[in-house]
Amino acid sequence: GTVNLSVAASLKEVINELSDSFAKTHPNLKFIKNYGASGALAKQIESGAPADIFISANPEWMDYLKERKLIDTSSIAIFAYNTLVFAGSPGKASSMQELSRLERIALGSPKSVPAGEYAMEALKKAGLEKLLEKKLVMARDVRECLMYAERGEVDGAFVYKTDALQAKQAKILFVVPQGLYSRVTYPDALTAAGRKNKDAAAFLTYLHSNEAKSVLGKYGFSIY
Amino acid sequence: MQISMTAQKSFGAFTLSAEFTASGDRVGIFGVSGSGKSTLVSMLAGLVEPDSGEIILDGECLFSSTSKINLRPEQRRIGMVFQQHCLFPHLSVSNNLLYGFNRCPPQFRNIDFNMLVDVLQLKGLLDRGVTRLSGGEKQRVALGRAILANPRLLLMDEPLSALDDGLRFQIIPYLKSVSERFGIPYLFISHSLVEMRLMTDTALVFEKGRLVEQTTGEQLARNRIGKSQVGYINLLKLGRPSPASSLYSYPWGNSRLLLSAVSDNEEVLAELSSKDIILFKNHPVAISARNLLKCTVRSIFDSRGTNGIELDCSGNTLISEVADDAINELEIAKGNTVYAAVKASAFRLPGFRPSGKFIS
Amino acid sequence: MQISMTAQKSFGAFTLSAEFTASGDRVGIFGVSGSGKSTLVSMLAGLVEPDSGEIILDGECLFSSTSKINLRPEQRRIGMVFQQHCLFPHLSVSNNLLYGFNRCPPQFRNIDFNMLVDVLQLKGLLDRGVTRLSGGEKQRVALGRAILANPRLLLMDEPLSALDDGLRFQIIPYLKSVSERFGIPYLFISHSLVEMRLMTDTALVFEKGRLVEQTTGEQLARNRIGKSQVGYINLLKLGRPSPASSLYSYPWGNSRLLLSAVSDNEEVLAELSSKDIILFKNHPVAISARNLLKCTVRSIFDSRGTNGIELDCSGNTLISEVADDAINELEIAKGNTVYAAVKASAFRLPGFRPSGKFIS
Amino acid sequence: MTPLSSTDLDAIRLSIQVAVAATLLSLPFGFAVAYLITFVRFRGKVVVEVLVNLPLTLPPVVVGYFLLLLLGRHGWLGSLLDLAGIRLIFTLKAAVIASAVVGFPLLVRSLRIGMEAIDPQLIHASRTLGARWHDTLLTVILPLSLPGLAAGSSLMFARSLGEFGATIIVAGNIPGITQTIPLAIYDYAASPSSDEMALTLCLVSVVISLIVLFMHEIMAKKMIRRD
Amino acid sequence: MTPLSSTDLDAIRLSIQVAVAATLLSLPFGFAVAYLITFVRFRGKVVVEVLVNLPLTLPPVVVGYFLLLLLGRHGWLGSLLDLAGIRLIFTLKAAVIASAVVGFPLLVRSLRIGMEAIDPQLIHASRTLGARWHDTLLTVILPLSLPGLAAGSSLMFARSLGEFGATIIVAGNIPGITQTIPLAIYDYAASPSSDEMALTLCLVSVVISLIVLFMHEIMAKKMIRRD
Ligand SMILES: Nc1ncnc2c1ncn2[C@@H]1O[C@H](COP(=O)(O)OP(=O)(O)OP(=O)(O)O)[C@@H](O)[C@H]1O
Ligand SMILES: Nc1ncnc2c1ncn2[C@@H]1O[C@H](COP(=O)(O)OP(=O)(O)OP(=O)(O)O)[C@@H](O)[C@H]1O
Ligand code: MOO
Ligand SMILES: [Mg+2]
Ligand SMILES: [Mg+2]
Repeated sequence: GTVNLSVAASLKEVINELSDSFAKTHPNLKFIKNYGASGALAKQIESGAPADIFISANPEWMDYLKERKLIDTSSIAIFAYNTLVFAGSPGKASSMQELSRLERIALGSPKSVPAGEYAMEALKKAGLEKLLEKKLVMARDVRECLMYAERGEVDGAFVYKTDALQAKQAKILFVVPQGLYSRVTYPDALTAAGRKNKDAAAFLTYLHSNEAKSVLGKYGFSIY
Repeated sequence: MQISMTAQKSFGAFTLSAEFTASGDRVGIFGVSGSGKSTLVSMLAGLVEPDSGEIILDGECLFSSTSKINLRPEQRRIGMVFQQHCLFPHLSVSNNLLYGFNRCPPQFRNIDFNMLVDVLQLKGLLDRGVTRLSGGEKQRVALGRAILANPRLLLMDEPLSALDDGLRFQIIPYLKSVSERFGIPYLFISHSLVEMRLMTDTALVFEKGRLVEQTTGEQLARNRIGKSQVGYINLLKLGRPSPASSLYSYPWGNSRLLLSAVSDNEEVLAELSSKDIILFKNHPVAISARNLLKCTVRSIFDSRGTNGIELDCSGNTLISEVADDAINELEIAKGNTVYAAVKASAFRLPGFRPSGKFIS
Repeated sequence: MQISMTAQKSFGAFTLSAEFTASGDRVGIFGVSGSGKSTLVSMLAGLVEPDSGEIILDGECLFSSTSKINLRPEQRRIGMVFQQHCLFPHLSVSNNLLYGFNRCPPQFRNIDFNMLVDVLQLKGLLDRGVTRLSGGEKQRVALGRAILANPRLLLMDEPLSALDDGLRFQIIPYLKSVSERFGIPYLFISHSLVEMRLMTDTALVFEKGRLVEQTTGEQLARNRIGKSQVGYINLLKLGRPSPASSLYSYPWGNSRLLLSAVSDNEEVLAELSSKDIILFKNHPVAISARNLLKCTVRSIFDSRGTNGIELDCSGNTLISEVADDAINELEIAKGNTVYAAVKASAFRLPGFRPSGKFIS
Repeated sequence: MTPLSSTDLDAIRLSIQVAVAATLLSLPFGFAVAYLITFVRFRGKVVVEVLVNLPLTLPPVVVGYFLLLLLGRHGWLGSLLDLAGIRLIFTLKAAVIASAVVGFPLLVRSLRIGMEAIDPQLIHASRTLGARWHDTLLTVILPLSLPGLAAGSSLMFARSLGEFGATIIVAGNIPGITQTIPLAIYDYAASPSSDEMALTLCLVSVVISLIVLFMHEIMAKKMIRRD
Repeated sequence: MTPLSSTDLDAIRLSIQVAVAATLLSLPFGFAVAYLITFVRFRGKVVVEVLVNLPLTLPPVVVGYFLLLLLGRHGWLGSLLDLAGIRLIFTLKAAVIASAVVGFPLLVRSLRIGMEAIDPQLIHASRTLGARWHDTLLTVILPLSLPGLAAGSSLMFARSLGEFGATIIVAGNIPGITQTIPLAIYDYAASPSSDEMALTLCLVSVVISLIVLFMHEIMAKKMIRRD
């Protein structure tokens, strides 16, 4: 059979690895993978795009589909967690408070990028919002944030730990205290259409196996 | 053909009011530059919409502002030779020529392509793109294209202006024979009175957008005796010539004429200007003119400074132009006898191409 | 002006080889349609690059394939009246006219705009866009545009073909006077032998891309006696006329001539075709021709079927065309006396517009 | 330079397929619309102009969303197609439609510039020679618009090769099935380690579009005989 | 319909600024390049054509990325500008440049179609009347290319209004400073709750581009006097 995946782009490497190893034990199984922004994925599913499993980068879009009865509600679970970090050239800053010394800081556009929303939340809680207002550069996604930091266009960027680990130039300067922002969760679920797909259910189960958890760990995600 | 037009068209200060009824298959349109000739034929073809009025061709209404009739150009089957050629730049000469031919109903596709190409001297050019032609070549293609479509009326807007006389006088008889044979009436615009006399029977004279004169080609020319620098052109129907020493003797009605030019045709129409006929009271002696005709004065009509004398020469008609004084001196009066002298070289044979390849 | 050209240009099967040296300020180019006239002037103007050869104008090399010289058109200061007008469609009539004027060095901006507009009858059209002109109006704008630029050489490619005679014979004397006054030599292409006679001194005759004859305009016309249907045109310098009953008497050298046309000018050049002169051995009586001139035969030159007779009429020269037989009959021989009869209406005054607004 | 993987080769193939199909599909419509706007007077011309230019003004992503609404299972066109058993979303057909819609205004504009330059007297001439409007359209207007057509379709082709925003939304980003070159580039650019692959694909894209550009120019020059 | 917020109004203003500036900035360059390609024979014409068409073929994101490489603090142009104290990245100027680069091929193409339709005899005529090449350029070629220019610049303007991919990379998405309409739409569309605002902004964008389209068409018709 085939399993259609709609997965948030930031999970591309993880899911590629997991689907490959799952396919090894299920030789007749074919994965059709679609990576994109969570919102676009949700809209596509709503429009009837073939998807058996949906993994979102935030609960909001999962809820959106749930409300429209396009998700097998019973299958919703947390696939992984991520951590917000601040990455940049070494030595620029080592804590939230030192950010005020910087000239330019990149973060995902809070309205459209979950990572940016979390970063903004943290800045507000830390009382730095007004202070840094003129220094913030809103990027399209986490990847662009990191690219700015890598190329030195900004002094540093709020990104996920998983992204920061892939960086060449930029280093994680500090981890944003979890107290400053809500947890970054990646919910997964079978879609209404995927409910009857046995292979999809099997793969979803596999995604919560220990083998999967160790792969997640390898890429920097946390599982609890 | 019967055209009845009562159409107005204004461009700013200029207003063309075309109000006339014309019948006959060969109609000429005269007028100085800017008098509205091109606008008139464009309205007939359906390319320019009159502001108001009516156009009726052979009983069919082509345009009427009151009945809101306006036939589309392709419904009118009126062919047009444009003043500025308007060839299709993306087609070869032969595809331009055949454009209308291929679109006309099969029963009308009867004009001989090869003969047309021959007369227009386009043989070597058929595969050439029309953008790579000389000015005169373009004009000939435009003419051929319109003829091959065998329209029910052909409008020609100065179709011969870029051609040398040799070509021109080869094309004119061809045009006339095609028109007669296939029943294509035409409207012909030209600045040349000779072309007009040769090509048309009826003439409409426009001036500043208004019809000032409607007449036969014959009458038009007569009216212009004294006004024109060319004079009235007598057209003489001559038979097949026989050589006569260094000249050629042509039958003309009951008499014969000596001409210096030769023609191969069964019948030719020779031109003779009224200015080239000199009258004598008595038979002159030792005169260089090779033709001396004894004539009777049929009528005299005058116009400023000169007089037109209509002569009867053994049943043929000739018109000569004579000064006032000469009338008295020669005692020219209706019924009197005079001798008319004409040089052998004074005749002009249309379509005649002298051995020299180049002529005026 | 001195042009020396040895240039070749091939278009597929057609090859123009322009090899000649011409001097004089008024050069004509003859040739049937497609003989290479437009190509020739385009090479002179720098618009068509010759395949090989050399073009030298007044000692300056404009093009040379061996020395790799090829002056750009704007460096040549050679004006051109295009066969297809080529007006700037985005400019008004006056801006078209002034385009070259505004670009010529200030010291050369001396051609009177208003007079030009007057002669070309463009007054009411100055603000109009050139796409909204009649065919003849476009041609006049093209002519005016080139003249106003006051070029050092003016090339005119059939500049009068779309004009009526009235306009044509008003423009010709103007063109000649502008050329003389401002020292603008010109090359003139036309199919009309009369236009050529009036406009040019030297004539180059092309045929299928090759120069077949180079001659003076005078000689060209003489050579064509008998070949041409118009005949040789005598040009007579006449003085100011005085009325003589219904005609006008003009001084001509030591004698006088009676013409039916009147002119306002101090001096006019009248045309008289060699075919309009009839010769008598003895003085004829009661003849309608108003002019009888006693002449001496100066020389006889022949050409197929007709002969040119050069006559001395009280010091003036006239050429008459006569059939072979007449030579014997009238005993025409060098030194003999003959009488030449010419009708008052046989003369043609260039630039003369009869009271009727419309002429042939 | 890293060698191309099999999904890269797939992406190249798919991109060419999409660009060719989108261009060919649009040509007749583009020509018809350009003709209507240039030569025909009719009510609601404004509406047509608005619709044609819409995809240009809007960000491609938005165009993608609108297409998703239209062609999706609940969209008014999509639901009809669903009844006929046709599914467009997440297929290559959707990618073709996305490219066609985004490139359409470019095609129409180019054609219009070409058509407006046609001497109206030539159209008149064909009419007096008996050609009806559709005949004139095919034998005069079409051949004389070829330069505009060639320019427009090469613009369209190039634009299709670069189309990303609308495609990813209606066709998804499924390697081997709907992943075209831009989507593959997007994927590569996501991880800092595969920048080079992204560059390689960019190069491929540029080379393809250049080949097409030149082919078009040669075609256009051959097709019309002018000096 | 939800009323527009102040950042939305900012986005509208910024979008217009960017589109106008990008169009005006590109016009002289576009005209020069189109002229070179159409009328001048020179070595390396192919290279110019490649460069001009590049931004069309590549996904806008990639164009943005290249611009960042070029104009960024460490890019070879950016570092020079940095010395002169000029910073482009994350400013409205960068948005203008992004729009200009992405729309440039459209402008040049349109101009070329218009220029290629000019009768070469008219250029010849102006030369024989003493006009040097730059004179002919200004007094014959320019006015006769106006239809192409109007079409090209309205295409460019519309494209600028919709430009998203390249802009967001070089200019950032900073509300009130560099956030243009497409970026604002993107933000709205990304959250399920603000779909409507996205639609409103789309509408604004369409209306603006239509106004410009019609202005251009009227202009073009007035500027050339033809029947
Ligand atoms: N671009 C071209 N390609 C091929 N042949 C050409 C081209 N231009 C002109 N010719 C040919 O060259 C010959 C000379 O053309 P040209 O225009 O010089 O003639 P012309 O003497 O001016 O004739 P016309 O009196 O008809 O204007 C013609 O036979 C024409 O067909
Ligand atoms: N589109 C137009 N707008 C304004 N005036 C025009 C337009 N077309 C023609 N005219 C004017 O109308 C008059 C008649 O033009 P038309 O072309 O019918 O003249 P014509 O008799 O054919 O002259 P020609 O012998 O010079 O070709 C002219 O004075 C011309 O200037
Ligand atoms: O999965 Mo995303 O790329 O942050 O929406
Ligand atoms: Mg006319
Ligand atoms: Mg010519």
